[in-house]
Amino acid sequence: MSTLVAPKAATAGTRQQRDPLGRIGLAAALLGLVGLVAAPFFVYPVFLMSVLCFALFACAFNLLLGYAGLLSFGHAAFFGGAAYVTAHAVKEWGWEPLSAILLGTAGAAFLGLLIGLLAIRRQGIYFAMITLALSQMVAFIFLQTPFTHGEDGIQNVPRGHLLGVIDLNEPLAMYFFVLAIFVLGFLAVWRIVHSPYGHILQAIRENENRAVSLGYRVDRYKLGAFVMSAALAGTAGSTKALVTQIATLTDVQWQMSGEVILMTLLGGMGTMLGPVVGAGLVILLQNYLAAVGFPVTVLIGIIFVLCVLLFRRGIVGEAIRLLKK
Amino acid sequence: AQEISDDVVKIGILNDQSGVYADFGGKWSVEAAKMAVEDFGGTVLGKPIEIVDADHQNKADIASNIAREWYDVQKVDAIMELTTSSVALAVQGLSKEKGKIDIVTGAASTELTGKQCSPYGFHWAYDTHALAVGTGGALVKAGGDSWFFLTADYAFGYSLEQQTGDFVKANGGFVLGAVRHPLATTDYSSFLLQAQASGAKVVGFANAGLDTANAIKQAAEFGIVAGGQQLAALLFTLAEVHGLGLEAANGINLTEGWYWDQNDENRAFGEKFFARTQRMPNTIQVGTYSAVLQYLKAIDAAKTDETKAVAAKLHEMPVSDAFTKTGKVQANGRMAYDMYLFQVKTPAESTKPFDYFKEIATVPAADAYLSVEDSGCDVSAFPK
Amino acid sequence: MTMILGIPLPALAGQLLIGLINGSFYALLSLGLAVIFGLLRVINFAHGAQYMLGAFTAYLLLQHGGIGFWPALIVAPIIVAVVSALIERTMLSKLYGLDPLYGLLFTFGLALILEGVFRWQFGAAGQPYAPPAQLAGGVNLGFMFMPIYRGFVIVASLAICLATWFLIEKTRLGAYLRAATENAPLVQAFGVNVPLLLTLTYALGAGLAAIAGVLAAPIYQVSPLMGSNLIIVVFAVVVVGGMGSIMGAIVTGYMLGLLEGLTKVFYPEASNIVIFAVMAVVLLARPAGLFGREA
Amino acid sequence: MNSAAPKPRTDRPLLEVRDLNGWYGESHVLHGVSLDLYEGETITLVGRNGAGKTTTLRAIMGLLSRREGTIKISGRDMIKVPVHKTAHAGIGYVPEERGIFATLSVEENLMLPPKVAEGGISVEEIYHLFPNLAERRNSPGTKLSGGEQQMLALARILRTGARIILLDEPTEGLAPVIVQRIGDVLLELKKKGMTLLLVEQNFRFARKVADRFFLMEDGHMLENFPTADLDSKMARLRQVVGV
Amino acid sequence: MSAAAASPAAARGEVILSARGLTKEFFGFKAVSNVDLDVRSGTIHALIGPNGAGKTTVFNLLTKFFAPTAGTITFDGRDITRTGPAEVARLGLVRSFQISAVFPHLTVLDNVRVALQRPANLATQFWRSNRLLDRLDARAMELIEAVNLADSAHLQAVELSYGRKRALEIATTLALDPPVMLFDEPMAGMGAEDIGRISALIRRIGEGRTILMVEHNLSVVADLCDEVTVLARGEILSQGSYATVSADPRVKEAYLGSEHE
Ligand SMILES: Nc1ncnc2c1ncn2[C@@H]1O[C@H](COP(=O)(O)OP(=O)(O)OP(=O)(O)O)[C@@H](O)[C@H]1O
Ligand SMILES: Nc1ncnc2c1ncn2[C@@H]1O[C@H](COP(=O)(O)OP(=O)(O)OP(=O)(O)O)[C@@H](O)[C@H]1O
Ligand SMILES: [Mg+2]
Ligand SMILES: [Mg+2]
Repeated sequence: MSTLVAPKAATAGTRQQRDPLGRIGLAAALLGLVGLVAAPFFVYPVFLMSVLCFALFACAFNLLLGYAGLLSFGHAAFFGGAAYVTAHAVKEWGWEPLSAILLGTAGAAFLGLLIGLLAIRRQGIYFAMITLALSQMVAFIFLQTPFTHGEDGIQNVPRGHLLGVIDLNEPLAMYFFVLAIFVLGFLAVWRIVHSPYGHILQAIRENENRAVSLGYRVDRYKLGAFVMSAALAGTAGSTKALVTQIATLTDVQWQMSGEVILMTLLGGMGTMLGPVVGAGLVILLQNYLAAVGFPVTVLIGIIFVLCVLLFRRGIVGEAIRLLKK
Repeated sequence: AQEISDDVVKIGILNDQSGVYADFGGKWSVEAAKMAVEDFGGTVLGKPIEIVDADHQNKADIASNIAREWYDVQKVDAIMELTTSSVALAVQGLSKEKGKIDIVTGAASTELTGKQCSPYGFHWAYDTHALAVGTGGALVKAGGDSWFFLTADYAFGYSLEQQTGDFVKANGGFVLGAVRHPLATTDYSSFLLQAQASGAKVVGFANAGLDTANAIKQAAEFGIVAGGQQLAALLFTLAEVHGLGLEAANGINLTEGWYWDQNDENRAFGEKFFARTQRMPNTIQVGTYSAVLQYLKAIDAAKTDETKAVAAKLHEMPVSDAFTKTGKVQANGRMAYDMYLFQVKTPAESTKPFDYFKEIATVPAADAYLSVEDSGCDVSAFPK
Repeated sequence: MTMILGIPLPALAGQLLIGLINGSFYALLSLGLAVIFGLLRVINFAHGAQYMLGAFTAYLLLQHGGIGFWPALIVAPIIVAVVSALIERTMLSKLYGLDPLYGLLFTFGLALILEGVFRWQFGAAGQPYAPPAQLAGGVNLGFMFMPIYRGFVIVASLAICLATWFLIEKTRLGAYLRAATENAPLVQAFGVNVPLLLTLTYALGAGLAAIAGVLAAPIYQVSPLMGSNLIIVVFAVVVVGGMGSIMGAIVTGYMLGLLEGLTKVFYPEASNIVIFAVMAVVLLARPAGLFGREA
Repeated sequence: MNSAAPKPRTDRPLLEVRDLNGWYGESHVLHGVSLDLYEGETITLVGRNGAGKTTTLRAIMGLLSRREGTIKISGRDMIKVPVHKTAHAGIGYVPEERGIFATLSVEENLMLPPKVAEGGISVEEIYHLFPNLAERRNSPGTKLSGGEQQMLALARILRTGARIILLDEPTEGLAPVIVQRIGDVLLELKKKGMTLLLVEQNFRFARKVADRFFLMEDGHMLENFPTADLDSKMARLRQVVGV
Repeated sequence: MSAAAASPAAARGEVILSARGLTKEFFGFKAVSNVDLDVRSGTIHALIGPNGAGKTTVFNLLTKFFAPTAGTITFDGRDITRTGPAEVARLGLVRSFQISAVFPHLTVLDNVRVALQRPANLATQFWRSNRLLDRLDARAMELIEAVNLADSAHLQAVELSYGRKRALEIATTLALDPPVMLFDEPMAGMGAEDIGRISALIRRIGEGRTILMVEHNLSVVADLCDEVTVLARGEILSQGSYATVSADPRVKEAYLGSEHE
């Protein structure tokens, strides 16, 4: 009861590559990738790009929740903070887009270090609340700082030329740029989760005291995971700033932290593909339900309720369970 | 040659339909837009007219995604309403880039026709400057010469406070102080006590929506008006007075561009709208009606829906419809027209449903809006 | 005139009193949340919606049934409690024993639905609700004008808080509840009807939120949005007080109300994050909150 | 005691388990377990770690997600009875992991289980039996040492007046003096006509209190025999339990 | 055992772990008061005493899971009174828990591998594949067989019965191969068969290592331990060989009871 994480979530099998489920997962990922490469020719690219950004955000968040067992309720600070930094660097300082994204990522990692140092000293719900509190303060600072332009946000952020050559105003160029970032981020998460370090993270999540008694300095492991997750969330936010060409307060407020939790749970926490599917679904709902004339929030609410009652492990989690049978 | 792209004129109404600003325009604006299409005759240059709408949930990125998709995939020709400034600025920026027309009726920021103006962007209905002139300027003349502001700690709050304060001072009044509250505060009693203690003759609410409604309700509770101070709500509409009830709202001063009980023509329009929606429209909703109608008239006049031609017509044609008889579009895209300072009636003065306002003063178009020179919009950069 | 930090003393007294009144709402709301969290381990995100529901039920009772404030103060919370009990029985109860995240997600979805439906039906600007005639008007306390109704709110909330605290900390029923939180199957094996107990608890928590809602209706606009921003602040109050501590939630509610009141005078922009700042400091210094038992 | 080992009986058992099957989620753990327990009798389940002893007790209490078979108390079928009504048939359970509540004080823990029948031991008697508990009555339950928690778990069931008590390894982790005291307490209870179902690894202790032994292996009940036969069964026991 | 223990400086027979004036109070309740304890290198040392005597608390103090209210602790010549729990484990002082502490949703094999990772320097690499860990499998299986869990190696730890979880915990502790091990009631909940097996195992690993254990099973204590310390009400009651201690009338009264032969 005291842990914040569904027990069965992540037994990210150390031998996953060898078991049939691992192979199905790999096949699904490859198929997904092929789909993503082909998608912009059929689906509206800007929509796809938003999905990819949020999917990366959710993957980063899932690294922390699904594999390290830490529920952060403040990830918007990293996502939105990085979006502001990148938007400002591109728009006001005329930075090249890739370096601006790296700057945003670095900023988020630094913020993650600061918040993480304080937060990892606590566990469970207290951890969630500290991250919430600190991210609220970050949001307040962003509200008060002039460079963010209050609720108007940083508008009309230019996409610029990648490395000074590739024109990112070309939708397809931008799309493949975003896809590349997403794939790299996804692989990074995958590598971290399926590494010796990831194995220790899981052990810490399972029984922190025992891990300590075995000589692991658990705080450092948790901090490491926190900073990596923050950095990747930052990458996602920075990329989003270029995709939608705006950075606003919505990106740093707690509702955004809530949204990423929902995406992750909806897709299936502790699974690699879950956050991607969850993010896709939420963004799809927000954008396409906007025009049905029925309150979007009600529909989203109904979906969450049904999901929790019927597909508790999330969409991908349930699929895995069915396959295991 | 008469020419309509894709053989249909599609107008998108993008606004908040479920959030804090849902009462400003919301789904009722969509209804108003449909009325405009009907009043225009249902077709333009022989081609059908279609209204699409979406709820942007007050998120600029969702709004801009929808707008992009509308332009790129759905072949929408123009987007209107655009509640809240972050959304309006984002979509106007996008429309400019895509060479499309947008007409803002739902946002207040003067930036839209100032630094961030667009050759194809238009601002109907109201803006912070007009509200400031109306409420600030006219009230001072009526004797309310010392002010205290309750301001939302947001950009629109600041500009409302600052612009109103300027008019107060310009008309010989004083600003005694201001307190800035976070957005979505529910309890205003502390701020109201501060306002009371300041001894100002007028307490100005430089906030919006539910925030203003709560502040006004509590002002009544703490006997602010009974204590001799006047209330001025800088951004407040009929819909919200309706929600608040006259018991709490009476005596408030506010500026609007349109009121249903002003004359026969307005009454007729109001009645027609009421029959469809069970409520009387406010400035924003009628503004959207007017924007749609004027856009169709411009297409008709330009004999095409090509952006530059239509924008040119919009700039040059006067506006005269159910919304206003005095409208002129400035070079920066601002539609300037006469606005009015109203005071909310007491329950005793109100004789019928939605009978809420009495007119205090007219704010002439020339005063209400910033001139092109003062607006900060570089019109010389517009393509000819 | 005596001045403290540049504020005249009487004005300060007024501000403190106002802070206390707001604290009453925090106390009532955090109490219900603490009951539900402490005993069900459910982070009840629908708490704000249940508060709103309380206010709206009172409003609708008046509009359509002509039922006034006093009866509504009893009837509306009961209606909300019954509805919540049904929701608990049919849906929420399926999630016990799972990770608390699922309860959170479920109640979050519930809140979205409830608020969305009301917003759709009633718009965002809200509806008026007048204070009961007996409590209309105000008295001049010398340093401030005090609406009588607000005085009533302080008294009512104190009474309700103490009664709830007694029920949970000092009665056998409370002991069952606390034990069931830790190990429901075992308590059930002892012969206690735990599912029923949990349903009653949820209903109690929701009822408390609804009472707060009815009490708030004459002060704030009865609006679908009235609860949505509150929940997160109130949750912070519960955490600062110490999760699972009923007394902690009550005392902290009042204290943070006061503190927020003072912030509104000295640094108003920060008045809605001061509680988070306090929370961060408290949790770092005292992990289990001010009144929490250290695990 | 042992000399009074019962002859084959013809009366109806107080607790009768027939062909009980039990599952944890998907895994089938109990395979057709049967046992009977007569009024005033004490029996002990023995078997290797993982044989299914605990699971048998949990199944009787209704704490498994899925169980099938027959469980009768005084002839009344309990399979369909909801969990919270089981105890009211006069049955009490002392779980293996003790189940002391951290948020309740020692005294609250003690007072927690509702009385299911008259004739339970009074609180004073309990404090007399277990002075450690009296001393620490106001501390949070889980701040007791392991052994103290075990005493508390037993004591609180004695209060309820249950006629049948299921005890899962009650001497685990207890000091020899306490084991001795618990043995005495159980003998005392037997004298009062209490019926006990014990799971125990400590043979020395079990032999002192039990009338019959039931042997389990891999979720099956192998056989049962009276305590008097214990010595002659030693070879068999060594094979199944490895004594 | 294959891997050699990191050999501490203290030679066999010298004091390797010692506490002076060790005291722990919980809100005014003295659980441990003024305990002086010396554990000699290469011995198996038992800590026994009635329930609630403070044995587990002493363990928690020695391994730094609790900070002492007063007193000092020295390990292998160095003062560890202020050192953190993970540091102490890294120095080679490793414990097991009285209430089982396994990683419930990892398999038995993975449980043991977690312990093996740190000594093998395979714990912080987040950029490498976890296939690297496969090389720990042989050693892990060896340990798992030693505690008779081979048939459950691929079960999740939650699915084990109580007694088998205890066995897993011992295997995990052994995996670190530390010079000093603290076992809190290793035999509790185990069947007769396993008691014999684990006793033998402890005796075997006791060669060349130091072991401090809490145990209520006196035949095990009598059989295994070189030195016995009896704790009662937080204080040391008696100390010496099992024979000496068990003959002490105070120990008989407080702990052994009248029936003890
Ligand atoms: N929660 C669980 N999920 C899955 N399997 C379980 C669970 N608990 C126990 N088992 C399995 O059920 C079987 C019987 O376990 P049980 O706890 O009844 O054994 P036991 O005889 O009480 O052993 P011990 O003496 O070690 O307590 C074992 O094989 C065990 O692995
Ligand atoms: N965290 C704590 N807070 C308060 N009291 C505690 C705490 N931990 C232990 N105690 C008390 O200190 C005393 C010693 O406990 P400890 O667990 O060390 O006993 P023990 O000798 O290990 O007993 P056992 O053999 O039963 O395990 C007990 O009375 C216990 O209630
Ligand atoms: Mg067992
Ligand atoms: Mg102990």
